[in-house]
Amino acid sequence: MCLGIPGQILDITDAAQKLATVDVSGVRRQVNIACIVDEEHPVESCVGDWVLVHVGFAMNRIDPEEAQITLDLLAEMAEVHESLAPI
Amino acid sequence: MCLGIPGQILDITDAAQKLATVDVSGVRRQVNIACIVDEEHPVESCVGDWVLVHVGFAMNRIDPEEAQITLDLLAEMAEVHESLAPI
Amino acid sequence: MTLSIDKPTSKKPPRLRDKTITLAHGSGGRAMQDLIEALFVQAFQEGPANALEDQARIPLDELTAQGDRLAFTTDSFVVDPIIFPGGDIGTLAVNGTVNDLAVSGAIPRYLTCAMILEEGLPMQTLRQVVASMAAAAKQAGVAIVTGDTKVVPRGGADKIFINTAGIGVMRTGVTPAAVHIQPGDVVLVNGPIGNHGATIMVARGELSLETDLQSDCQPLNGLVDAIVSVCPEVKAMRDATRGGLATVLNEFAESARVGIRLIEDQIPVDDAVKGLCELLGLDPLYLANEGKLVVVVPPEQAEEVLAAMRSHPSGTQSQIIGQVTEGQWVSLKTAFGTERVIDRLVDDQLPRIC
Amino acid sequence: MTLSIDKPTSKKPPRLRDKTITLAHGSGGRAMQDLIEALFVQAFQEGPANALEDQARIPLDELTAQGDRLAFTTDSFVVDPIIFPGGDIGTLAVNGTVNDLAVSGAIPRYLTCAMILEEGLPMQTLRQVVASMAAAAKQAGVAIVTGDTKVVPRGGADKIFINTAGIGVMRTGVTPAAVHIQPGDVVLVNGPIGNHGATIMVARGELSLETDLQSDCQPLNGLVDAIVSVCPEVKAMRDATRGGLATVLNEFAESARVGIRLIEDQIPVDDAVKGLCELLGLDPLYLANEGKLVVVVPPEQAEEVLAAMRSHPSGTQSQIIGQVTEGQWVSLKTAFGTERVIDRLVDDQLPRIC
Amino acid sequence: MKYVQEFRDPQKAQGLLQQIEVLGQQLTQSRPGPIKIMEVCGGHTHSIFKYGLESLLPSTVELVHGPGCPVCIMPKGRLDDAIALAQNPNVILATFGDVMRVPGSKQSLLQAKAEGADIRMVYSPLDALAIAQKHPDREIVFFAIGFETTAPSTALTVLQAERQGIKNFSLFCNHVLVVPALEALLSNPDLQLDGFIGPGHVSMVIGARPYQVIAQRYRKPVTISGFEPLDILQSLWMVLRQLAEGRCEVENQYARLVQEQGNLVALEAMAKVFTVREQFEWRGLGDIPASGFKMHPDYAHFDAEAKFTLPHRQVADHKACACGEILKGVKKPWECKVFGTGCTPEHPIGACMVSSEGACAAYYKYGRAQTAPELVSR
Amino acid sequence: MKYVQEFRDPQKAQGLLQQIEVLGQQLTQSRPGPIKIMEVCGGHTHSIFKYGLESLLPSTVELVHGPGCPVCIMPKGRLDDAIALAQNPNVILATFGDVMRVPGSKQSLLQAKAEGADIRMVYSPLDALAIAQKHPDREIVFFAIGFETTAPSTALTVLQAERQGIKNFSLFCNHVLVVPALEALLSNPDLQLDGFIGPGHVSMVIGARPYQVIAQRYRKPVTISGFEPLDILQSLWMVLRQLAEGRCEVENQYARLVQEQGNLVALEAMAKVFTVREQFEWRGLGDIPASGFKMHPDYAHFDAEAKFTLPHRQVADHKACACGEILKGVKKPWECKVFGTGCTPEHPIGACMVSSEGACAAYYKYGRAQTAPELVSR
Ligand code: SF4
Ligand code: SF4
Ligand SMILES: [Mg+2]
Ligand SMILES: [Mg+2]
Ligand SMILES: [Mg+2]
Ligand SMILES: [Mg+2]
Ligand SMILES: [Mg+2]
Ligand SMILES: [Mg+2]
Ligand SMILES: [Mg+2]
Ligand SMILES: [Mg+2]
Ligand SMILES: [Mg+2]
Ligand SMILES: [Mg+2]
Repeated sequence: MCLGIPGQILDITDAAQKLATVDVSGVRRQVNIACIVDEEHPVESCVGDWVLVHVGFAMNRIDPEEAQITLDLLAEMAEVHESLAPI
Repeated sequence: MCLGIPGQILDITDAAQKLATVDVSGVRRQVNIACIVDEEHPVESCVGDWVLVHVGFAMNRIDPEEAQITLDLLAEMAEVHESLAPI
Repeated sequence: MTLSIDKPTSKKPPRLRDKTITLAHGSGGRAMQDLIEALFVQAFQEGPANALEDQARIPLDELTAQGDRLAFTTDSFVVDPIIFPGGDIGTLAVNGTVNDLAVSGAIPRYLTCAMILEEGLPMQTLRQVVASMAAAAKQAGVAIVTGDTKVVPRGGADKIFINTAGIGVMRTGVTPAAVHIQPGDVVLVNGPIGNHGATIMVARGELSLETDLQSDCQPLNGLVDAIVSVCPEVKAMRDATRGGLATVLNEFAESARVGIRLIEDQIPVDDAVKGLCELLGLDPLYLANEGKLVVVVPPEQAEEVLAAMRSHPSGTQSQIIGQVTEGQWVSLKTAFGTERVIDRLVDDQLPRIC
Repeated sequence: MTLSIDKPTSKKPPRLRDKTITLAHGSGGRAMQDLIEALFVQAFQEGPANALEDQARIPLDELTAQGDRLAFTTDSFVVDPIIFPGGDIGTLAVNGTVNDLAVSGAIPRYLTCAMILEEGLPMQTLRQVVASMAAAAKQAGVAIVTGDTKVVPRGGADKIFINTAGIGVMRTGVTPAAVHIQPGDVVLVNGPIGNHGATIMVARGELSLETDLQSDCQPLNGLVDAIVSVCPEVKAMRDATRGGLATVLNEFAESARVGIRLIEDQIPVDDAVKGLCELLGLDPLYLANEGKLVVVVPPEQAEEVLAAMRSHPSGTQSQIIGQVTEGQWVSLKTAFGTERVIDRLVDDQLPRIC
Repeated sequence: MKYVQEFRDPQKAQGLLQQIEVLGQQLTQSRPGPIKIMEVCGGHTHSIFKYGLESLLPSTVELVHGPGCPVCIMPKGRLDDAIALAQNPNVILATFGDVMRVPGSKQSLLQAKAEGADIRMVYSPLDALAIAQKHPDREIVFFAIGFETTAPSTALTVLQAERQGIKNFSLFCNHVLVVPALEALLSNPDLQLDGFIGPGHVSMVIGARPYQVIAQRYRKPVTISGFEPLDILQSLWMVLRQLAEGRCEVENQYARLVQEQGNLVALEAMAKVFTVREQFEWRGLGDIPASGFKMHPDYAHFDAEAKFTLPHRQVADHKACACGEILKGVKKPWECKVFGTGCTPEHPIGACMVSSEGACAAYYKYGRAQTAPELVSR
Repeated sequence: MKYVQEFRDPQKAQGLLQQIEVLGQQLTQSRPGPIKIMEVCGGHTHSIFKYGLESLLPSTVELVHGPGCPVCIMPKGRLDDAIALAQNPNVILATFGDVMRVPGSKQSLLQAKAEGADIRMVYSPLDALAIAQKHPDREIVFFAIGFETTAPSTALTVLQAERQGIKNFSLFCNHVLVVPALEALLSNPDLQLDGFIGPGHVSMVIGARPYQVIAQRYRKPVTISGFEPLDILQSLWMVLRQLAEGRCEVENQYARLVQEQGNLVALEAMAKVFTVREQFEWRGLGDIPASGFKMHPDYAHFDAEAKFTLPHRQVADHKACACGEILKGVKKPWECKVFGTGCTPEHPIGACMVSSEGACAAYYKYGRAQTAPELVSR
């Protein structure tokens, strides 16, 4: 359920209404960014952020560090596997 | 102005509303016959009458005798003409 | 995607369970394929055996055996109502294109069938129209060999529109064309005019009129065969559809730079068509026909052509209706003995009432 | 009434004063004739010189000089919106039919143009569409030789529908058909898929999306020439329109009773098409194309055909995308190294969101 | 067709034509120019052209085509009002086909319809009422046009709406009256007419009496006429005979349909539902006193002019247009500078080119080959 | 595509697959049958089929496709209600494409649309609100479906409508909740599951905490997972590892998007606009307590169930349909008697055949060739 896709915020189109343009691999749409705005992240600061887009809303910010940790772990597991594989 | 065409009343479709079917050379339509109904001509008596049809109303009854008088006069004038024409 | 209709398939056709047409039937997916196989392929299977390709394929030597030129034509059909006394949009779609081929002197051979359907169309209506097309094609001796189906959202079209394109083979030596018309030539028509136009006007129901009229919709290729066989020199033929007899004759006069003089008394018009015209202030010369042919022949062959036409079932009420003259006008010798111009109309005739 | 579009006329065309299409333009009367002469005849005058008849007439020996069979096809175009990035309904109407002829191995020659117009259509829109058709016909080297114009009341159609039927000559000895496909044959496509379908979805505006995508609409007959010249034995070709690449391959598999195995990594898809598909839960394999060709060739000729395709401007991004197998399924070797079935859809893909 | 075919028999015309020739010669012996008889009614104009009657007449007798086409004389401003009504999204405007092509100041009803206005063509005002019953959520306005022939049908329809309690129906009333228009013409010093062929169907409603003013005050003979070719020729002959005999009377050629007193039911219905306007604008002729109907105050709730706000702008006629002079019989259509060039049935400038009962359209359609081929570029 | 492509790299799967194989073997040594892990979410089911992940797994590990497709579990009665709303001539029903083909008791929304109902597909509830602003004379009802991922968007849209004073907009609220459904499954004695792959996007809203009940009360390990193939394989491995280590915890594979506490703005919006229903009917599963949202009384003026009269009929599922058992993981699609014969995507009997996230549709579309070719007539 709940198709979500990462996109990057290009610009703020309406700060009061918390509306921004998001880009998903060359497809642009106006989305509501209310869910990712808080004291630490004022509207203007969101430009450039990667978010998860769902039904016209940016539902959460993607944490690049956590993503990297996951990828590193997978790379490590793959390497271990490589080294174990029969030559 | 005021295209009118002779038609014959086929039947009464609604005596209260004074509606009848009229036939114009094989084309039938419901018409209002209020204008041709009076004490002398109650609704039912109108069946078979020839009337002048205009915008869905029977506007007047056609007088067969008057029609004949006109035609007779024309025939007479044509005859006189014939008899005068060079042989 | 286009499917050639005459798929040589041994498997049994899918069952069509849908009661109405939905957008799925135009999607290119399985619903569309099922519709095509269950309905169109079944109805039109008379054609030559082609593979399931996007086009029909016809050996050229089969065509060259019948003549030396190809006639190629198209018409879209948007009649409202789609079903009317004497036919339906399917009958029209086949006969209209058969006739456009026939009047060129061609032997009509192959037709396409492209349907634009409105979402929500009852499947039963489509079945009826397709059956009419199949029957009309059989009667005219043509094969419907390829087609196309589109479905547009409700409100995006009015029930069904059909386009048919057709090809036929023009007999060597027979080249009717308006430019060949010369002063002295004789003009014939194959029967009473205006019945189709009058029928449709009444069938729309807006005028609350009733008649026993029927559309004259019929294929004319058989009649053309009869004409051409006695008169291969036939100058021009045209089916008098939209715009009626008057429009065809004006097109002829304009192309050949001649005049045409009609005799009102000789133009056959059925009583109910006359009645409708009187009631609404219309002129039957401009009413549409779907099975009427205007033929122009050299004067010395007029009687023989008339006889040939009258002995064909589609021409029993044929008449010589006028003659080609010098000049530039189509004119009418009225029943009252006077003369008037029969011009082209700008537009459809509107009822003239008050 | 149908007017052959290529009227040899010395008189100057009438001036079109109307700003919008009215029912008069479909009446068969002077308003219609003026429209046809001022717009269609002017735009499409490239055709052979025929008289003002209801059908085009084409010498058969001109056709037999090019091949031995006629290819005959039709498609109606109902795209919404009628004007979109990369083309309009006119461009589509010409290229669609050119392509259906070309993929049979035919040399596309003559097209019809039948328009159904909605009352109230701006004349300027019609002019633009007609100009696009003329330009597309010129680019593809075909002549639009006959046509038809109908006007339906406002609300009775959606702006413009166009039907084109086409004939072409099939080169002797070249007979691509799905039934010829055999296990081992190689499948190619001439570039990235889904651009047309994605463009139209975005252009409708309902999803409030924006991209720089353009329709891939283009004539493919030149590319087919290039393919056929190096590989007259080409097994099958088809343009992947409604239903997309997946549907064509399923049709192939079904006709030839074979399987087809695609390699996901080798199927070209533009980034924005990928983005749209991820956003809406769509599969680019089912998106429509209007300038994409699927070709199946014997394995030993695959590289040569690929090279020929890549050196043609319409095929610079061509790819070998898979191979024909025994079996009955179209399947995909995913980028993840697994295999899955690529079935036909019932219907158009709908956005899958929640 | 009974009562039609008999009156189209060319054999019977010969005697009439000969008499017309004799009378024409006799009447023009002592004066310059032909005898000019105006057929008032557009229906007559239509028949005259359809049957080519002018070609049968001697040069001593000329027909002048009068203002009796209710479509031709409809001013642009009223058409603009009708279009404005139709453009109201809640309104369905119903009207006769006749008026659909008449150009208003910017467009015709047909063009407004093409651009989205909901306009329905009907055969009868009763059909408009039926639309109102079918669409209770919409306002149906019947654009009522026509002379006294048509006005009773509209009136009877309103009375029926009243009886049935139909509230979403109203009239945009543009009915016009024949005699006041003739009086306006006759008061014009330019006018040189010798007599009138009177409108048969109007007279079937109003009777023969109202024309007495023409015969008595303006000293012009009138013959009320039917619409078939023999009717018209006979009426023409009757007018000429009056002239020859020095009489100025109202005669009735159309006795099969027209009675002295008219149709009482029709007259009563009109009297109930309508009242005479102080003045009404006629295209080409300007304001004419007491020449049209408006809704009677008792029926104000059926008056579209009361129910809706209308632009009510007066719009000048095109300055090249000679419609007014043609309607007065002062000019022939081909004497208009733009006839057949700037003004054609395709792109009419004046209303006379629109209705096939308009003199310009009739000449364009039926008369050109004979009368003025050199004026018309094909 | 950043954050997508990296997680689809097949090279990186090799280590995971090997670990899964090792763990699967280890875990099944001392018990009959494979380890059964349910992916709750339809999005996961879709990915599993799209990437063919099942074919990569050892026979010791089996995926069970759970009830996490909001379309598949929508009961017929609720669809009938939505169709009834759409058939109201003054209503425009807006909804996501997902639900358009689902069969109600008589027809689907797509069929109702073909027969004239005004139904618009939208990408966002905000687009439905825009339709309401564009058509002030119509009532726009948003047919709101989806789990906690989607519910905040709907709630935020209602809050915006409230701010903007839009009165012709309402919700037909059918939002459902994941954890109550899982609890209902887990209380079923039939069920034989060893662990869960938790829904990543729902968790992005509600956080990881609500799954504690599963781990603690029902003693099943849970791993919240992303949707790319590597995410799913990693999560599967994480669940197996918990099993192997005898742990029952809620782990989070999708840390790049899911935080322990969820999204506070989203949670607050839902809490304002919605309130939990006493129970909600799930197709195939029956009534589940506290498993759906209805409108909060403060927002009753946006509640289509209050604004309109609805049939509200409960409609039994087709008796041949094994959807319920499939959603519970008790049966595989091809074990349904009508799979691929009476029930196809063309003519679906059960909802699992409609949505491409439904297990039956997914098997039909992607899985047949491998799993059950003999069951399907072509
Ligand atoms: S020709 Fe046209 S402009 Fe001239 S008077 Fe007649 S209607 Fe008016
Ligand atoms: S195959 Fe159809 S009927 Fe059977 S369980 Fe699946 S959805 Fe239900
Ligand atoms: Mg194709
Ligand atoms: Mg085609
Ligand atoms: Mg097609
Ligand atoms: Mg035709
Ligand atoms: Mg024709
Ligand atoms: Mg044609
Ligand atoms: Mg045509
Ligand atoms: Mg095509
Ligand atoms: Mg209106
Ligand atoms: Mg509705």
